[in-house]
Amino acid sequence: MTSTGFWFIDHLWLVPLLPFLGFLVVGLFVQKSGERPASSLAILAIGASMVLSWGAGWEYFTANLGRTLVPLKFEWLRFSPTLIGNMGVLVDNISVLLILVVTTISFLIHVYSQGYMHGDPGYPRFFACLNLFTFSMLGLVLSFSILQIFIFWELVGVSSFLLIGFYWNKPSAVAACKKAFIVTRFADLGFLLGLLVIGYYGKGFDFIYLTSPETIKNLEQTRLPLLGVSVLPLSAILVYAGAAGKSAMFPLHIWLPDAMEGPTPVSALIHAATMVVAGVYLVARLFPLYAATEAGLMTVMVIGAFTSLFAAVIATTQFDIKRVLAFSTLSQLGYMMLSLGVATMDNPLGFTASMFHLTTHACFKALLFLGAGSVIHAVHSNDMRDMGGLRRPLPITHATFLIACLAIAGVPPLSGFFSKDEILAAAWNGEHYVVFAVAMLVAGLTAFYMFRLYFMTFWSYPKDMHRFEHAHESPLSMTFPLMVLAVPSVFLGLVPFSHYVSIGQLEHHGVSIGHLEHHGINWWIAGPASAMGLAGIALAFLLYFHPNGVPGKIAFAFGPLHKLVYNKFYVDELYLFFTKSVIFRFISAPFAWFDRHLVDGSMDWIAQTTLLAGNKVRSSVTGRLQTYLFWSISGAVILGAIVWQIGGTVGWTLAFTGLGLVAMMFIWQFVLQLLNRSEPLKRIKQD
Amino acid sequence: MMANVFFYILAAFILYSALFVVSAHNLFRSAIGLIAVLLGVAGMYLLMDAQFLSAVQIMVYVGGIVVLIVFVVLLVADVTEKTFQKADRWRKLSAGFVLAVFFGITVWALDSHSFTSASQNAQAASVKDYGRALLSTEKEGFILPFEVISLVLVAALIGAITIAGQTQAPVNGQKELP
Amino acid sequence: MIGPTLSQYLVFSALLFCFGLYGMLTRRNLIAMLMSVELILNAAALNFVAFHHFLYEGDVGGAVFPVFIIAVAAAESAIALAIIIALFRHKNQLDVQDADSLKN
Amino acid sequence: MSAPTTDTKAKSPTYQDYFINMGPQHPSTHGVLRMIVKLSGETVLGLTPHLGYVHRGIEKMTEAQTAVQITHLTDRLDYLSAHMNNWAWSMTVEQALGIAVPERAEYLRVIMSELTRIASHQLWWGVFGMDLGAFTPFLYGFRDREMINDIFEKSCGSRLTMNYICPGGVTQDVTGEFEGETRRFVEYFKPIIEEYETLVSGNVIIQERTKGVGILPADRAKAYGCTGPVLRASGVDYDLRKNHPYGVYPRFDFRTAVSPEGDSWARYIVRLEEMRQSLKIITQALDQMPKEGPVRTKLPPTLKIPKGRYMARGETARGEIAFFLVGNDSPKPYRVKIRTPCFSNLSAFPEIIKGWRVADIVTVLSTFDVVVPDIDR
Amino acid sequence: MNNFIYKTDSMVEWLTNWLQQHLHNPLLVEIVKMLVGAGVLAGFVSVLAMVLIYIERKVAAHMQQRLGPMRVGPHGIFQTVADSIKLLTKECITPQDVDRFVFNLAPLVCFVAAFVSLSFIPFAPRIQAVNFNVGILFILGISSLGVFGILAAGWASNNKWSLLGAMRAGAQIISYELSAVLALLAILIFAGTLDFKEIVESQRNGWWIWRAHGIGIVAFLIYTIASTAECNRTPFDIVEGESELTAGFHTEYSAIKFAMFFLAEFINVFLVCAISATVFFGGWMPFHIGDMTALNGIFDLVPPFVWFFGKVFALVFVVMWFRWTFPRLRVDQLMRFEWKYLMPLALINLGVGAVLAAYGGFFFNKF
Repeated sequence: MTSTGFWFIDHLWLVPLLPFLGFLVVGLFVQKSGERPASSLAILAIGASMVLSWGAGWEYFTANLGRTLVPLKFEWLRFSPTLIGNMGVLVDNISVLLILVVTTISFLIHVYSQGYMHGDPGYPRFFACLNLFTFSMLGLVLSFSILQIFIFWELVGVSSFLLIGFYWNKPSAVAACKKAFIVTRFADLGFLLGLLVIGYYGKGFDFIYLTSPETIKNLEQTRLPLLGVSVLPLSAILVYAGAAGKSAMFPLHIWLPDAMEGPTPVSALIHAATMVVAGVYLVARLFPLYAATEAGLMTVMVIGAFTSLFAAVIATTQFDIKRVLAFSTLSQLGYMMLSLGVATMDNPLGFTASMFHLTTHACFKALLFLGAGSVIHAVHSNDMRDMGGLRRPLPITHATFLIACLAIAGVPPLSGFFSKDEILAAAWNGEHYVVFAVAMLVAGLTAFYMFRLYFMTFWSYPKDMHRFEHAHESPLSMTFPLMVLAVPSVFLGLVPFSHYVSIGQLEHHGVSIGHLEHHGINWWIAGPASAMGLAGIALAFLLYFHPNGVPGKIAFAFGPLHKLVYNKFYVDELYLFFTKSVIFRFISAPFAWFDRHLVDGSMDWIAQTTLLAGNKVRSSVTGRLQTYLFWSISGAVILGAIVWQIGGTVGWTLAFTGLGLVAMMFIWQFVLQLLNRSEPLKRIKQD
Repeated sequence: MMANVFFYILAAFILYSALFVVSAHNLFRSAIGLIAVLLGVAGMYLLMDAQFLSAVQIMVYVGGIVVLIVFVVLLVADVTEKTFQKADRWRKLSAGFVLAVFFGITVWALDSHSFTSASQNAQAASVKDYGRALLSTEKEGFILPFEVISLVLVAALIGAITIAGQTQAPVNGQKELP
Repeated sequence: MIGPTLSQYLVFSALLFCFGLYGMLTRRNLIAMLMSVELILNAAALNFVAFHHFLYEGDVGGAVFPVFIIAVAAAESAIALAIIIALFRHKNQLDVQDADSLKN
Repeated sequence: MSAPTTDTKAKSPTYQDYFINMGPQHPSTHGVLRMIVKLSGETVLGLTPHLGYVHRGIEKMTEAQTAVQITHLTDRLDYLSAHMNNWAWSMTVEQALGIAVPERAEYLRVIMSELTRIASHQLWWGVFGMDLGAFTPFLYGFRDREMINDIFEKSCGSRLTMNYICPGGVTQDVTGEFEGETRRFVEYFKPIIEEYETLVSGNVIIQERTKGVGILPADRAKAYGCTGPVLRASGVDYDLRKNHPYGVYPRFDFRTAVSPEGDSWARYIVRLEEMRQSLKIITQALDQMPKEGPVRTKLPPTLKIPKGRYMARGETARGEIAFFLVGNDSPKPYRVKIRTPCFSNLSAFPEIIKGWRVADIVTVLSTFDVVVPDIDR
Repeated sequence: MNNFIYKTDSMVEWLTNWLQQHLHNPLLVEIVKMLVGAGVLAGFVSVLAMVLIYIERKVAAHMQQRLGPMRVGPHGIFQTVADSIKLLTKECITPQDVDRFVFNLAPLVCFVAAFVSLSFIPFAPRIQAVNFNVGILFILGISSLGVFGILAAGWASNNKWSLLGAMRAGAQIISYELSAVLALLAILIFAGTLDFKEIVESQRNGWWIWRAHGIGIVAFLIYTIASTAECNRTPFDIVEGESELTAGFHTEYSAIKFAMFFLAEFINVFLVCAISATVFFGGWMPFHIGDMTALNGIFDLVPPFVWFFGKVFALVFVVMWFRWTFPRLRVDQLMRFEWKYLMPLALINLGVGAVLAAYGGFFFNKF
């Protein structure tokens, strides 16, 4: 362990460990002792972890800014003398940022869950799983090597699986968690391949080593022996597959909307604020590697931009409140990816913008989800068509929700405005004008669907009077996190973010921090963006503030298109079709036939032959001790005779006598069996 | 001379008792025969200057194992083999024949081998020698088998208790008397 | 004084061994078979002692083995009797010919 | 009662059922009592007492005897409580005929009864020791009982079946030595009880054998109609001498020995305490007894029992004895029903013995202190 | 002390010479010698048993404030003789459905086991029928054969009470034998031998009960309790338990067969007390106190066999004292006592003894 001289940073390994202990204690020992001990312990663990991480953050951002610290490092696996898998704690600006985000949001969501999950039979299990997730996520963030990150990556997947399938007796939840697991596993396969490729050719797993220019140069020059492709773009894209899976980028996005089957705090924590940004984080972590290859960056950018637009379009048509938010998350994640994609080593504004947006998004999206949870808690329904006019029964929720909506829509003084503006600026600066246009469009769409959601839920008029009458404000444990989260949603944009977060090891690339700073707002970009946002809000106001037939009419007018969008472009169905009709029918079925008829068949044949033979032979096996004993003794006698005097006349005589004797006994036994045959049959009949 | 006489008397006694063991229809009588055999064998040990073995034989075998067997004989209801079908004559004859052949081979083998004594005029083993041999960790020592045997015994005892100890506790008023 | 020779002992123990085996083969009661096993074990132990006495008197190994045999016999009979009792509880009889649940 | 079958094979195929006959000839049944015991190993699964081996038909015999003659029969019920039996019968007859009893006779009755009680308990104490395997207490008990028997022999000429208390008083006055001897006995016996305690009560084995063994709960005891020390050892404070006093018992200061546990040990200490209390009563009775006076009311030559139903009860050493007499204006009773304590006490026995060992049958039966002729009548 | 060693050797020598002169056949001489030895021992046994029975009666009587046998001979001395004659001449009743062979064998087994065991006891220097280097082990082994006699008697009687008694006997004797052996082993570790003669010799300078650092006292107590149980004496006489099982295993026996059981029981009492006296109290060794030669010399004047029998009868008296004082334990209490208290105690005692012997250098047989 190398001491950095800073207490909190030195003890940063405690940050993931505490939630893990919490998980162990809550999961193993307080399962039966009610709600209060479980939630208290879990919150205690995560709270302590949060305090530690804030301490570390303070230490880092005041004293060590821009440095990469390794407070803990040990050798875990030695594949070969040169290829060593290390584990440890890596501290640089993005990991510190992420642990701040993760612990804080996680803590708030723990507090929120206390109220939200009240009365649920799986209450302690829920908190145990939340703790496990927090542990995994923090471990992921603090990972020192790509191997370690992979381990925590999978742990995150497992805890996500557990939490999505929390209502395990609900078939849709089970299906959702399976889907999430399978899709992310599938993506992780790419990650695994990528990391193996990197590790094999780069001869190391440590991030610091991998992102150093020497290694990147080395990787660039290496070519795969078989395909003749350069290792770098291939590994970058493979690793990006994993990141895309976790961050639900376009072809692998299908699990995220379904994952909303889990409890709402889970959606807020995992599928909005933390886990899904793991992909973004991974790309950011390996950014120098991506920056070195055009193909990698292009992939990140294009897929990000497409996902962002694609999800935003879908979100405009959905009615499930959580689904809208889920697609919104998709869209925003695409935004972040896009931002990473437009950044380069020379022009790393996109990187900072991505991280900035990640942070602000974590705040307001968590706030949105928690608000949605509060709404669901109040009306016991997910469907926006059942809601309406909820601003009066849920004043706090309404206020915080509005703040979040404004933030995500990019209305000027709020946090979303700044981060989004930075992304747009980055795209503009990177001269990716198409992407810039797409991002602009998405900004407008975002504002539109968010306010569609907001108006349908809180304004309009109550459609379901029964639910409306029973709706009431959530308890303090739920509204408190809302209020807390509303504060950064408003003010986070004012933080000079780029001062704190930028690409690590800048010195290597000869870029001074000063270049990066996003001085003020470029109103040529920010103005239209804000205008787009306001336009979206206005459109939503027109269509949804008062209930009218216009949305229906529009939907009718665009008939097939609306249907296409409403059904999420039939991506799920495509997958299903592909797996069922193509893979199952044309690949699996022949294999199955072969397996059943040729492989199994041969075994069956052998078994049947043996059975037949056995049936013939088994009459000599009486199951009686003394018979066996007799045979063994007879055999011993014969062997004894033969071994003793292999050549002598006497020996042979004796041996043959014994052999004859055995033969006689065998025949006798056989005859006996033949005579007694009816008896076992009778017994079988009796049984 | 004396020893020879004793040997033949003992041998006859043991063999007669052994016959008793294997042929008596009453298990209890078999057990008596077994005791006689064991005592006779203890006598043979004495003839061969193995007093300690003789004492152990009587103490453990007669005093422990056979009493255990007798206990079980008393515990299980059918002491006599009356209820059993008689072991069929074929079985007996064939067994007798095989064993006769076996015995013939053994005797012939013994006869055709001349034993030469490795050490002459040595002292008979005393109890101390046994102790040293059993607990010695040297090359000639038997500490490992000794420990293994101890373990086996413990395991056997625990096993026996678990197997045999699963008895239904008598319940008050389980079944009314006639 | 002319004592019995080694061969006498060996032949005698062989005979005892055969008696034991005969009991094993012909007795139908499990306890009786157990007793026959004891005969066999005794014959073996007798051989050990005889060899020890006549051939390797200085070496105590041959004399130690009967001790082991006795210990093993104790363990064996304890287990066997426990099984017998369990079997008797289960089947209410001890005929080894009927204890053929493993048949076929 | 149908003949019990002990054929285990026919009835129950399981090998655990093991029936043995305890009695009719058995050292610890104190008479010809037969108990069929069902065992599993040494544990008692069930027990059925079979009675009638000394059945003499006393209740029927009474119908051919006069009231005074019947007194002789009552001696033969519980031969260790002969005086008390006599007394209870005499009270029945006195109730029927309205006979008053002289004062001195009342005191004599009390003294004799209490002496009998002590003698009975002494014998029981010895036998109890013997039942538990200690032979020595038996002889100690008999040593001391001898003195009481001597007193009886001198006062009424007989040692076991005294026939001393009769309708109208007692048969004859005691000799002059009586009071002195009785006082001497009381003085002698007081420390002897402590000796009994040291000899038997303090013994760990005795306590192990009796404490917690054969617990008879108070409600079961009442349900079965148990009386006497057996009932009082279950914590029921019921003594006829206190609760429904007869004779001159109200004039004495004594305590009912009660112990709440209901186990064999409780029955043991209750009896020891009763001996102490009896000594106390005897001392008081000797002090209060008129030195002179008639001991028997003059009775008509033939006692015709008037038509009607009469009943009297008395507390014997084993519990409550009751005589129920139906008269029909003739010298011989129409019907006499005797409620004997041992019969009721024994009826509780099969229930509480279940689950205990063979040796506990002996212990518990011994502490029940049954006298078989009293059961069989 | 050597003055008082009785010259049994010379007697044996004389007998051998005489026999050799008259018989000429060495085999026959050996056999006759054996028979003579057996006869002497048998005579000793019968006299011993009678004496013990007489003592028991008298002890019992005086403990129970009575006189005991007083009629036959002075103080009833010949009462036992008369009883034996009665027992030997009575009709031998064999119930109808018993297993005759086993029924008749059982008392013999009991008797022979007790009788044979007696031959290992050193009554005085060189007065010992057989000397083995593992004598004590032999005694323990052979006396455990007596269990078998009891089991056989109980089973063969075809009486349920007898069988119950026999089962109790088996369980009890096997259990208590463990404690007895363990208690003896604790001392044998100190003595360093299994030979009775050497055990006695090892106590030349003091008896083991004093010298074994307290181990001896504990072992003696354990052995006394366990051996009392092994002899089926009160408070461990549940085998006979006359108030429970009428008479236990010998319910169906009468006359001489009963007498054999009876005899065996008394010889067993004598035997365990003799072992106890030998192992704990130095056998025939006189009482010596360290260096007090004068006192020791006075003690040496007492003949060894007087020492031996004095010790044995003192112990026998203690056993009888138990019998006439204690009630009987219940069978489960009996087993609990053995397995939960006595045997662990004996094991601990043995362990402590072993440690003491190993680190205290207590092998006194090296003189």
